[in-house]
Amino acid sequence: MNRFNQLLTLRIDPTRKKAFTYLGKTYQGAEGDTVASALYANGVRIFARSLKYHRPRGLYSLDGECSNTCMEVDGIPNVRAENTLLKNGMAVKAQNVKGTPEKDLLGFMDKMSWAMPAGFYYNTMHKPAMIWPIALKQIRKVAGLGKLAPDFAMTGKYDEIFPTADVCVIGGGPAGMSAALSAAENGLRVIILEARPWLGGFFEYRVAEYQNEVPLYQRARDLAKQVADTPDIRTFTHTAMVGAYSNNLITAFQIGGANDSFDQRYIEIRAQSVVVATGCIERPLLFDNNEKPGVMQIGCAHRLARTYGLLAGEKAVFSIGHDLGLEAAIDLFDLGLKISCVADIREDGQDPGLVEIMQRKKIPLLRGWVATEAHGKKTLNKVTLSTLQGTRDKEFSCDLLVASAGMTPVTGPLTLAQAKLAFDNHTGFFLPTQLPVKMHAAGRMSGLNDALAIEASGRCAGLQAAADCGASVDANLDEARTSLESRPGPVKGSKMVTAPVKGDKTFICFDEDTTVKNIKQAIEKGFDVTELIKRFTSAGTGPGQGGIPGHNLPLFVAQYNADPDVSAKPTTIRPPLVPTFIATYAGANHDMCKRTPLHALQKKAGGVFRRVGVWNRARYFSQDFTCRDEIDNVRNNVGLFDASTLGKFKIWGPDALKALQRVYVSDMSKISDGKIKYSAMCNEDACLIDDGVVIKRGKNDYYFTTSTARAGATVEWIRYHTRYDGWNYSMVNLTDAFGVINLAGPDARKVLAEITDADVSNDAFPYTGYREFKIKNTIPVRAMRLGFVGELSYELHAPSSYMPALWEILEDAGSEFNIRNFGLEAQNVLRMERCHVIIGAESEQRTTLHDVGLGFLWDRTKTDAKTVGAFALKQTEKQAGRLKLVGFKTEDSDARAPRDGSIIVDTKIRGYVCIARHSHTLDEVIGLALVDESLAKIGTKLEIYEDECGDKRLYAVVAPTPFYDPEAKRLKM
Amino acid sequence: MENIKRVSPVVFKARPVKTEIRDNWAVTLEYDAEGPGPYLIDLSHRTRWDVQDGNLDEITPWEVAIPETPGKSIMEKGFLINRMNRTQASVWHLTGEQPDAPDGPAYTETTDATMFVALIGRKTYAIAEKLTSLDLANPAQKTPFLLQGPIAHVPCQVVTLAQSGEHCDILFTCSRGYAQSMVGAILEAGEEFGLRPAGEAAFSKI
Amino acid sequence: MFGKDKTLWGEKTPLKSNYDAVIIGGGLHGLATAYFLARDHGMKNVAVIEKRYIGFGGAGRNTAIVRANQRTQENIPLYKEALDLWPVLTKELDYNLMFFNCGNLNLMHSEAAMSAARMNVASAQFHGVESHLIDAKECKELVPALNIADNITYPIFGAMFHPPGGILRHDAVVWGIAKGAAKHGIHIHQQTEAAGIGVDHGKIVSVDTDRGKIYTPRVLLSAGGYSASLAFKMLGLRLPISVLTIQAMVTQPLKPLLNHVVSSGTYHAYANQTLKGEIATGAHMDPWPNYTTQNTAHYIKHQAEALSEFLPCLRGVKFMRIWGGLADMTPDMAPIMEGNDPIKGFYLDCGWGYFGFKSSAAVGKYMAQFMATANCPEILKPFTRRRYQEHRLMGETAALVNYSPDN
Amino acid sequence: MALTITCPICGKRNGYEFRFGGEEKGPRPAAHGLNPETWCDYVHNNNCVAGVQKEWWSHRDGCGSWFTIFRNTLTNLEADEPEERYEQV
Repeated sequence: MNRFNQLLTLRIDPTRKKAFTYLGKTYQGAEGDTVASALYANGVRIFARSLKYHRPRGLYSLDGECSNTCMEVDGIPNVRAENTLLKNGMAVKAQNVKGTPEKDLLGFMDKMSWAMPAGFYYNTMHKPAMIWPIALKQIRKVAGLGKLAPDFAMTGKYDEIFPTADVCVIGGGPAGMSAALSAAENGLRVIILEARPWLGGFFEYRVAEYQNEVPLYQRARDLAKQVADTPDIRTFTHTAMVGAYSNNLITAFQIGGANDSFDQRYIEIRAQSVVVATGCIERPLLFDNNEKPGVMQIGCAHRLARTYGLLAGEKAVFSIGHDLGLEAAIDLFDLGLKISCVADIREDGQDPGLVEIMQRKKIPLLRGWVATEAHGKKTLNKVTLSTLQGTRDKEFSCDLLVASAGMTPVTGPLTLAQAKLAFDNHTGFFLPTQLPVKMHAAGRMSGLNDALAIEASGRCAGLQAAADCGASVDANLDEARTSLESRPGPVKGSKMVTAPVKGDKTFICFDEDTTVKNIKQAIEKGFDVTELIKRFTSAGTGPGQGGIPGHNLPLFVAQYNADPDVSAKPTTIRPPLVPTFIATYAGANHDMCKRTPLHALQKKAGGVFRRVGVWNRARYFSQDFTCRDEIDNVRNNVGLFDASTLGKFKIWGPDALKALQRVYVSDMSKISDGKIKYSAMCNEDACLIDDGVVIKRGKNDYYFTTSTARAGATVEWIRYHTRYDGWNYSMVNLTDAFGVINLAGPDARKVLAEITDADVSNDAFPYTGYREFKIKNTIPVRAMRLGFVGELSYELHAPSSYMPALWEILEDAGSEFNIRNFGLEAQNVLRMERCHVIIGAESEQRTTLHDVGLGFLWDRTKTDAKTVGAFALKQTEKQAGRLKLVGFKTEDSDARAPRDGSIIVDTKIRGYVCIARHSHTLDEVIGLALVDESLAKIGTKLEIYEDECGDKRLYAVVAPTPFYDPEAKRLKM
Repeated sequence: MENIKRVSPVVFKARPVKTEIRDNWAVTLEYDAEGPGPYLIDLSHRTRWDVQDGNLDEITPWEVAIPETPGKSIMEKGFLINRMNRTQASVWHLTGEQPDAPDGPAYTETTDATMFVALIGRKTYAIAEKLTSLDLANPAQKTPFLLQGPIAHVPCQVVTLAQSGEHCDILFTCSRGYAQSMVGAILEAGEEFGLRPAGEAAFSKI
Repeated sequence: MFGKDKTLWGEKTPLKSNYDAVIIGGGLHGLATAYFLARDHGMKNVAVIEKRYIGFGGAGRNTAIVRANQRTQENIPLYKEALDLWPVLTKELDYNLMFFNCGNLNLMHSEAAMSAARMNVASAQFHGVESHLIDAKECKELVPALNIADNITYPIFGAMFHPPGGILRHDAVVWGIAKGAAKHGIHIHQQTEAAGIGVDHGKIVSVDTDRGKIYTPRVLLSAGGYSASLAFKMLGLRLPISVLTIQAMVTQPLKPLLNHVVSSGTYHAYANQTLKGEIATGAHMDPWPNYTTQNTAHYIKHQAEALSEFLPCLRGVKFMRIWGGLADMTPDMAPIMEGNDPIKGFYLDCGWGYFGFKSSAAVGKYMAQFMATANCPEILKPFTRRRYQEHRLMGETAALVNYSPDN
Repeated sequence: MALTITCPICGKRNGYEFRFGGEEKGPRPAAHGLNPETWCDYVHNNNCVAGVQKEWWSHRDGCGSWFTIFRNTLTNLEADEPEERYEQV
């Protein structure tokens, strides 16, 4: 096919070829081509088959309002060929066809459409019930468009940016550029977003005169140059705006060019003020077979020629309702298109200048006429035109029908920002009744068509936006308003809703194959709201969303209901305004996690890591996940455990104690010097939410620890619960400032004694003691004698930067005692043998402090403290029917341990196993369970029901706790 | 004991060519092939304090007045002091000899609580906007200024030291545990702009 | 089937001044209760009043996942019964609810999560509900698109697999039950707003609407996300509820790719493929109360990040539409159903969060029984709001819920 | 939506930097004289106003302050203090 290669408006470079494959054959396109324009240039007219009826579909618009040209490109389904730039080597396939788009074996479906009225599925295939699963399989198979392989891997780089702007302009046409320039003149940071790869919009492809013999396309380029030369304007082309949220958060995605580091990137803009200058698309003309390949919109035919150098057909008929149709007819005629007839819906009101040129060029014009049917087996070969009332008709053979009912404003960005729409009788548009705060509309959206008016409206909007940012713009704004008022205002829109047809094959939504007849059926069923009609008929729910039916559906509903005021509303537009890859939204997706100061050392030591909340922690130190060796070594020698993730805080000041009293259940005034105090925090339902130790380091100066999970919320929690009190205290989160090593095992003291001059004998540093000293005279440590794992142990808190050194010193000193690492799972078993609770493992939302047996921590006398949870602690103290934490053993020590999470039953569920293991240390099966109070007595037999156990049960007996070292001798040795 | 070292949470893959031991810290002064910038510089060894008091106005760390308004910073005598809120400020020691530890209950040393990096040179704002929606280059703000907010979803204290055109010098701290993730995210974001790790010497130049 | 179209839920009827019961809210719970009042208890003089149109709220905004693998024995039987009711209703209503019995996989991302899931699975099995704990490899066999590698943020350890679950066509359920209710003579009044509830001597006497007063001895408040606000506005009744916006979205339609519902609590995401071929996905709630149903840039991005990790092939699919609905959350993620406390004749069915769809059929049946007999059915007794006063939270969620300031 | 919250320290910021802290209900009541119903009402119950309410927020990812604002739950926008507020009936 011959292409124009000299037009000044071209955006392709015909001299630079790009090869691609389609249906297994290699074709050539030009640089700048979209996939669709390249296919069109190679004679392809049928791009796909429709969803339901497998009707042939072709190029209709160039802006992707429908899925007609959705294709598979390089394995990616549903790619919009009409606005995807062609790249060398692309592999293009058609979708939703059995065979080829030309010869689709499922083409017969079109003949079945009579049998599938709106809501067809709801009323069929469920009787008898057995046929539904079979039908469902078939429905699934025929539904859906593209195919995606489960192992598909998206290639390319996806990035993201979060810029801030004073003014964000959506739309890089003449109005948008004018707005951006006006705003930038006020020294503001401006961002302009344009969906096409270039600025220029409505002017960019047109040769009509702007003024003083300058053509519109030249004006577009002049404006674009001004924009490029303005440093305060940041331009994003090939960037589709997809979301607008309150407070002017705008999202968009950009397709990367040859010099960009990304394939696509997500853009999230925070702007003070926004100008929406998105212009118009065309309102589809409703007539029979209105989506047959060969039927296309004005802009499509016009831009195919002017931008891509392609005449869309040889012989054309136009059925239009806007002067742009006349302008296009004249221009395309000049470029060599034969035009049999131009039917204009409007009886009058055409631009006399354009009418005169048409007369001069002998292009026949029928006023008050419209297309009623497109003919042709697969592609167009004939058109029937008739008067608006359908009283007379004429037929023309042709291979191109340029069809358009008029314009429809792209109000999506405004409605996303919660603007409400109402019908405007003059333009026939649904326009915002009120603009959202700090949002302004400019350009054609209001119905303007005059070039200078469009620019003036852009300047007005840009200045208003500047004023939102505090600029003083009054004088300029007056001038811009005057110049806007001096030009022609909004154009009167064509009133026609549908051509005079029955509508059986008149498609109001292409993507879902919804016809005008289907809409009537829905209304008759009682679905009188457009939103419900949309749901019932699926109109507007396909890949193009409301692009095709958005304007026509409410118009049709109003007409059908004889509602002259058009109170029907368009259905809600939802983001993304342009379908957007999940890869693009995901962007960079950095994995942000925390590592302890000992991460590298533990990794080297063979640690198997797990994500625990925000942290990466070593769970095992061998592939033996029972951790037998790790456990044995703690029990018999000495082990090292990285507890750096514990929350650590400093709280001080005159009212620090009051704050502690508020959140801790114990009486925190009773902390002895050199001692740790173990306590807990509850929520208002007495549920245990945290436990840890508190140390008093000086007057009004405390250091305390929390569980790993609570570290992030602790400051917030304490401040929250004291927010009315006006207390004077300070807090610093030192969680990351200190690493923690738990040195545990009978030989722990020997190891410690080797590396410090401090007296660490049992007398000088007894159980529950707290000391501060230096390791090797250098590393300052805060040392606590605790016993979480049930052995003599020291929790050493040291500055994080010293932790690797401290670890190596300990390993070195401990080597003669067989010191080794132990991980989270070993700790889990060790502490279970001692029956120390882990919050979240032995407690849940229903579990109070009393339920886990820690009620003794609660001090009931400090009522003045208004301790969080105290009221509920009192109320639940003796409450019957709660789940209580118990220890259990199996009767037979050779029995298998029940799996964690098994349930305890009789005729009902009575609780569950929190943890159970075969304890190597004790050589018996032990565990902890939350059980109904009635089963909590020592000696009670528990019936354990495991998943997949069938009729089999495991049995255990409630046993005294702790299991290991009940007299706590080892802790205190 | 001389071989007891303090280590930064930030580890770059680049090869150090000039290092020194300072107060037990292993400090890299220069890396191999640092290039022309922009640079990412680890300053985690630089001493930092949290200052909190009900009467912050009466406290003058090393005789520098803490800025009155939250969000303002001041750079004086080698210290960068950032007013965080009514009762709190952070003090970052940037240049010169290690100062004496301050006296009084208001001070808590937080050097080890955070990682501390500088992002300096051209296009640093372009790098930063890939990681945060905070307006680090707000022309309406007088440098140096402090923002407390998320970078790559991690809460940070960020100070814009200076900005002009494409150049922007940014300092920030976040919880120490995030150091490797954070540095990884920054280097990835900066790759297209030629961002490379640099030693402390590159920071001393600005 | 091809005959002249009849309206689905009756001709528009005038609002009468007397009904035996008035149901506020034309969502699934209200419609189902009306249907069962008529079907099981012969109460046909019943009005359902709906401010917008039926299915406007949660009924039309959820992604229609049904399952019965709840956590506690109070909840499992209720959801099981609801699950069993769908085929029955399809037949009874003569309306294809399009139940796609694809089964649900609830992914687990740690050893601890696997243990927690085992408790759910064992509880389900004990109640005769099919549910299994499967490992990562088995997950991959069921859902080949899953990424079970360990190089993602939260590697997959396994899943709770619940074969009886699946998805329905939510609109079909709304329209089908409305059709059934109307057939029994129930009046469905759309575009009718409840403005007040009349109480006299501790008894319900009337409901004020913008179309006039209705005298009635019984009122059910089942207005989904709006219930708590209405309870306070009309009766001064404060409830332990936070109303949050929950979002969902769909991709462009694809040929069959996901044959099961896949969900992950850790990633805050679920995904399933609708019969139309779209991948429906969602889950996130903004943790602050609002009635906007607005969606957020934050969430669609988060969702893309999550899916990119555990269903990476979806990176090549495009999001097409995102929307929001309201979830009225209670502190224990279990609903509030009660009646005659303290106002005689006042019934309350709310706090369903995002579980309202799955439970609707069974709840309608039992709330109808409650309203018709004034006796609370055994199965509903645990759901009174009085449980919060006694600190007996229900345990539907093991973890503390984090949208409340108290945790 | 893009919720923004105006922190008294840091100014107007992205709402996701903050943590919602509940409806304003007044200071903690003293336990003395409370019964389970009134305590539950303070702790768990909400007005759930569809309109403007006074509520607590904390700038979690920023300065950490707790503060109150007025916000319209129908628009998610911050609002001025309303002249009349719902009071418990």
